[in-house]
Amino acid sequence: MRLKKEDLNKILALLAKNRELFVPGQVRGIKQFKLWDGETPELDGENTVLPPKDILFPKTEKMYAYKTGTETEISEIVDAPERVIFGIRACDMHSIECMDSVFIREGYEDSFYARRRAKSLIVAVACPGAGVNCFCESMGLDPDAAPGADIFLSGGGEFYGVTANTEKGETELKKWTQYLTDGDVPKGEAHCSLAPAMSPELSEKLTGLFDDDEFWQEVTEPCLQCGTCSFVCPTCYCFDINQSSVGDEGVAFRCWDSCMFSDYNQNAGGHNTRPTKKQRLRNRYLHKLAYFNERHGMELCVGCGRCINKCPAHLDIAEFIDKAAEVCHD
Amino acid sequence: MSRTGVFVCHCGSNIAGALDVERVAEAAGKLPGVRYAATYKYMCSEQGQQLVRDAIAEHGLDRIVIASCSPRMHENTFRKLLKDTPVNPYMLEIANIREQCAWVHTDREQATEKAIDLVRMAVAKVSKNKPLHSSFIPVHKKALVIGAGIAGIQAALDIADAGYEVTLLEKESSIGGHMVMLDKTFPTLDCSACISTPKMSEVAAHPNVTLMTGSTVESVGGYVGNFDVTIRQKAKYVNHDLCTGCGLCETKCPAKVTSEFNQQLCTRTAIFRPFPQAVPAKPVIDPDSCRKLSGKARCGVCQAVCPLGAIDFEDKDKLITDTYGAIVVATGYELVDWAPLYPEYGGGKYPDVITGLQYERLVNASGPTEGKILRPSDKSVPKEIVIVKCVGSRDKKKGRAYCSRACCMYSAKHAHQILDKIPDACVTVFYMDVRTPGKNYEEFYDRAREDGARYVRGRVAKIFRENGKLICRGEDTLLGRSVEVPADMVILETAMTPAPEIRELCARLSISTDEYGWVQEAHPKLRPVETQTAGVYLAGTCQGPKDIPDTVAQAGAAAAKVCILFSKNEIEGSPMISAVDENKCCGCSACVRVCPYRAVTLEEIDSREINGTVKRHVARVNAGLCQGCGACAAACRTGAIDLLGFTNAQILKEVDALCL
Amino acid sequence: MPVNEKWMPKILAFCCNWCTYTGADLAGLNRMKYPANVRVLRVPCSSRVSPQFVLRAFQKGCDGVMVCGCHPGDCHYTSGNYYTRRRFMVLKEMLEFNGIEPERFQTRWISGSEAGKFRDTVAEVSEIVTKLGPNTAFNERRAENV
Amino acid sequence: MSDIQSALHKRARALLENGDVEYVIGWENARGENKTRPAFIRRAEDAERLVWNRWCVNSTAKYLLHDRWPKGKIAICARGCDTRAINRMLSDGQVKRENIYILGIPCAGVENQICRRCAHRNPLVYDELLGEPAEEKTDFDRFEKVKEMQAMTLEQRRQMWEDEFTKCIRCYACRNVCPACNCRECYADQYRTGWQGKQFNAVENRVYGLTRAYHVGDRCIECGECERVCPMDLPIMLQTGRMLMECNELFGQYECGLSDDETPALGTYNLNDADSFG
Repeated sequence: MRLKKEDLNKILALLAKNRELFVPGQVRGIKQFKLWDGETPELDGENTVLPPKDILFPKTEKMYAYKTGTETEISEIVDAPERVIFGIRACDMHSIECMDSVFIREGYEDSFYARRRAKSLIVAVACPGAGVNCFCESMGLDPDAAPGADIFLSGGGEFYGVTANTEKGETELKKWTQYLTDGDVPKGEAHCSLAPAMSPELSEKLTGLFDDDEFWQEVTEPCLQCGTCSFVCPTCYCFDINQSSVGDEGVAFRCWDSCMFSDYNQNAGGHNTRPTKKQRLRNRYLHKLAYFNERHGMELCVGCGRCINKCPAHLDIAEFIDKAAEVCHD
Repeated sequence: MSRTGVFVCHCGSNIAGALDVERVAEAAGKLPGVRYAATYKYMCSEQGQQLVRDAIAEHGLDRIVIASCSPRMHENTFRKLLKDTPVNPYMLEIANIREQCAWVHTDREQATEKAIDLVRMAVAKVSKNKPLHSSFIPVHKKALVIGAGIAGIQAALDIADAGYEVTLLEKESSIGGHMVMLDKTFPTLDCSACISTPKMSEVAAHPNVTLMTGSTVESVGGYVGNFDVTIRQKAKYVNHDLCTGCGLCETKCPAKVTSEFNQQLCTRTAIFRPFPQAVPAKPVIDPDSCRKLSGKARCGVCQAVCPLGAIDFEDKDKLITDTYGAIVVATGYELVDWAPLYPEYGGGKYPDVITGLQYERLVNASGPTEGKILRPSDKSVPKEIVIVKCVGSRDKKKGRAYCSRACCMYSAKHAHQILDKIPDACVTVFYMDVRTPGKNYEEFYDRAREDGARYVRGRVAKIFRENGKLICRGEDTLLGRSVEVPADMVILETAMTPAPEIRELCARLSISTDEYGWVQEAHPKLRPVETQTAGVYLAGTCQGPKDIPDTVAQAGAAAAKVCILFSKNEIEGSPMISAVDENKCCGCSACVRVCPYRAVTLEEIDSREINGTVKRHVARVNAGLCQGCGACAAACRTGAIDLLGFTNAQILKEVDALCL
Repeated sequence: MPVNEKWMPKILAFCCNWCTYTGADLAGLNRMKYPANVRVLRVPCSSRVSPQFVLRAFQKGCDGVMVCGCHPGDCHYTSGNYYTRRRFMVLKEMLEFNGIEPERFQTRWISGSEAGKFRDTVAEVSEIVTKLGPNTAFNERRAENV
Repeated sequence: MSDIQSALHKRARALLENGDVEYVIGWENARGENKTRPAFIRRAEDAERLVWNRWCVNSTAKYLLHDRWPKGKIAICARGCDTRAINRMLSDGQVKRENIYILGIPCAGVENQICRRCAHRNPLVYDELLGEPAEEKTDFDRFEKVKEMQAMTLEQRRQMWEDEFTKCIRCYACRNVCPACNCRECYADQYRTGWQGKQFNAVENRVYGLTRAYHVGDRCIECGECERVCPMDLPIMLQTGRMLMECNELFGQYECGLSDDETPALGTYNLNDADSFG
């Protein structure tokens, strides 16, 4: 099925009816997913600076409210309205699959995330391939395909090819019939600008590199241990739970945390299991490219290149992959 | 979770009359961590305190909040109460709902609301209190007195008489200071030597006093009860154990230099005693003026003539270190160097324009003129004498706005002495005011005028030479016309200034001076003989210009303070002082800089880091010096140093609790 | 917060134990009257107050903050209030630069004997803050943020 | 630029060969043009990896804090701003001068916003100078941007700062790159004391922003790194700039990082400080 580009706004109006519609747009000079305000979303150009992760896994998510005093009352906070995420690219879509695997499929189901995920409809769009540091193809993704998305708009020339991958997608598509016409759309030729030598074999070999101190020393030394890479990364899902109380009422919340912070591994007794930045960055790279694979069967890096854009020390995971491949090769 | 008890006091009707104490207690009962809340008519009474003891036992309380009057009133009362209960005395907070709530607000509802807020703040703060224990500092019962003028001598005598060891330092070669230079003292006209020399010999002979002349303080470390002081004793070049003080060497010494003691009026030899009644009565060699020691010639006459071989040209300065429990600063004063300040008075080029101290040496029987008043230029008896007061004092333009306090009285004394010793002398005193604030002072001043001293109200503008006379041109403000008084000799009553190098000494003792260099007392009215550094006291003119009666009174007071300190074997330091968490401290010395008492120092420690044990610097607080002001805690970015009793966590909790 | 009922500002005053707190007690002894919307937090010296405490007070909902201490030169700890003076001359400018009405933050020198000055200062500051209205610029509770 | 680079190669190789230093901190090319990355050269033969060109924007000085107790000496390529950062850390007692060997690089400005307002292009302290001193720039107003901000009304500023700090994602890159932020354990990591909450909300972010401005304000060397690294492009330098401007007005000509034993303005006093309090 096909959709004319001009009708996009009408579709968005449809999607936005009594639902929160998030589209890529500028918020105070930073491109991120924001509530649709009627204008056409910025689908082309660089990917958003902040990933869509914030919608399903917010920076600070209130979980419970409590009231102490003579007796303690606890009430759960439910905040999961109907939502539509429009304009996601292949890499971000895959990151949502990674998060689903973590929060829903493998082991314990996280009710907060599951609730939000169930209530959100995801409409992915073909990637215009304009990223300077993108390498999703090396991570096994197709810029012009989003198997996990409810609805996928491919191509992006004069027409979009519309395909639904899930029942939720199909039911939604029924509302679009008036704008859809038959015919298919040529495959987009967007390609990544980087092609690091990532491969499943490298993923296994990487853990073998664990004790190669000299390699890790050289690769991690410029790191400044800030949390930028984890907070712009679409797949980083670590969080910390804390509470803020005001007198005898309070709220328990979870908020993003980063394994690069020094107090991330701070144990009660003062011991820190990963005190040096070498250990922390090694852990981050190996988690992204090896450990996650062992448990979830896919890498935790989707090749979106956001961490490369924003790293203050100009570290580059793609370059790391090439170096690792070189070392593992011989 | 804390088990806090809240006790709201009625204070009779003082509090209960102005706000609803029951509602405050009821609200307190619902606060987090509060296990018991009650009110009582008089919490500070015996029954009120018993109520607290019972509640602690019955409810197993571990923190107490008393909502009552100001903590400045009864905080200690309730701390003493807690001493004999399982609760540490510092697990206590007081909410001031009387002076700052009940008494100052008219609207009963608002006052109750505020009292509830204040109790909530106290409960929030007490939840973060930690048990604190006093630290005890040993006291070395040995005192150091710096300066052996009348102030230092009196203080040393009093401390020694109280049975404690004293080391009395004097930078000159003899003790006695300025008082021993004087002829008579007002208002009783006692002969100064008759009342000071006995004290000098008494202090020299006192078994508890170690006298060290030619000595200054090189460095001071440590803190109250434990000052490690290094003293530099200048080389004497005369072995005082062998020397009997026969004086043969002084008569043979060829070198002649002006005598500082006699205010440059006569000369002295290189090997000398400053004045006949000097204590110790044995000479020393001044290396700068001695021909042999200054390398000008081979001389060595004194060594040759000395029958006991007491002369030792190889003598060296000695550095002696000892530990003292208390230090008394009694460094006295200097007269201002008036010549550069007053070109209009001749700037020192007229020999017959002399200072008050030079006059004292002229009129003193053991002085250069054996007591006969002879003017320095031609040694003739001056008939017409002018005394000019406030030279350098009370004059911002000349750099000193303060009054030197003693010159009004000693200028009257000078007038009286002149009229007494020179039959038909004529004395004119130029004055701005005559200040006679002591006992029998006014009567003494009247007698001086009755003796014939002419008091002219006005300042001398210029002194110049005219046909053999020194013309003092001034103004007589009472008659409203200028006046010129010819004089054979002019005595300038110059201002008192602090002793030289006082600022360096104070820096070493970490006490401060005011803008002129007078030592800063802890509190001008309530703690005049103490300084901000615990264990360092002061006496006499080092603190500011004053006369001998006040000086001796202060000396006694300083000695009493020392004896109070020495009456205990150890001092109980307040536990509410700063403490450092060495794990968090990065040794940036922000705290070291802001501490007014230099109580925080950077120490090197061995620290286990990731790559093995390394040496690094951390801050360390000296319990004896820290007074608990908390400036360091506010300056520390990491919160590594914190003030116990007012920690960051406590204050943050208090601030949060207020804003509900 | 219903606006019709006369709104009462909540003002926190950090008072140094040796001077201003004593002055406040003296105001009590003399039964002087002043508005009831100031809460005093006792600190040993005004130099104990770190600018972070002031920010904390505004963040947690205070409408006005005062830091009171001895007159420079009379500090019980000799140099405490010299640091206070510098810290809060700079903080006043920083608050204004960040869009918080500078009048909400006052620093005053009140000695142990100036009970009248304490009463007048409290009255003056509470009047200023009442005129300014509730603190919405920097207040976690009122601002409708996450 | 290139003759400095070749001098750098020669000296780095020499230093490493005769073991004077354990390693050399400098810059090396990162993937893609116009991008360099801090380099840590340990072997003499790698000396050629060091580069010096207009893309060397990262500050090298902060890495001295990552190796506070080095076994041997550390050589460090330092432009004017880096030497000010080294002075900053020396004044704060966090680095020992004898542990570092400074290769001074006269810098004519690199691809960084701050270079338009740089008054110290030549290294202030060095063991060697690797080229002719550059000509200093003086045609700028150090507080130009701060004054622009001051011209706005109070309400505009409040709105602007609230918007800016709502963007902040608390990644702490500004703290981790700043030479004045050299504490052993940051207050923001000490959640138990209760200084700083973990929530990501506008007011919590503003408290962090203002607190950090206060912690480094009177020691900031205006190297611009915080603004360069902020992923959300917050104008952080305005905060420390305003404090420096205030210190300048109140306490006389005030610039940091010029010597190795400076006392920060708020860490000292003088008797006749200005005081507009009642």
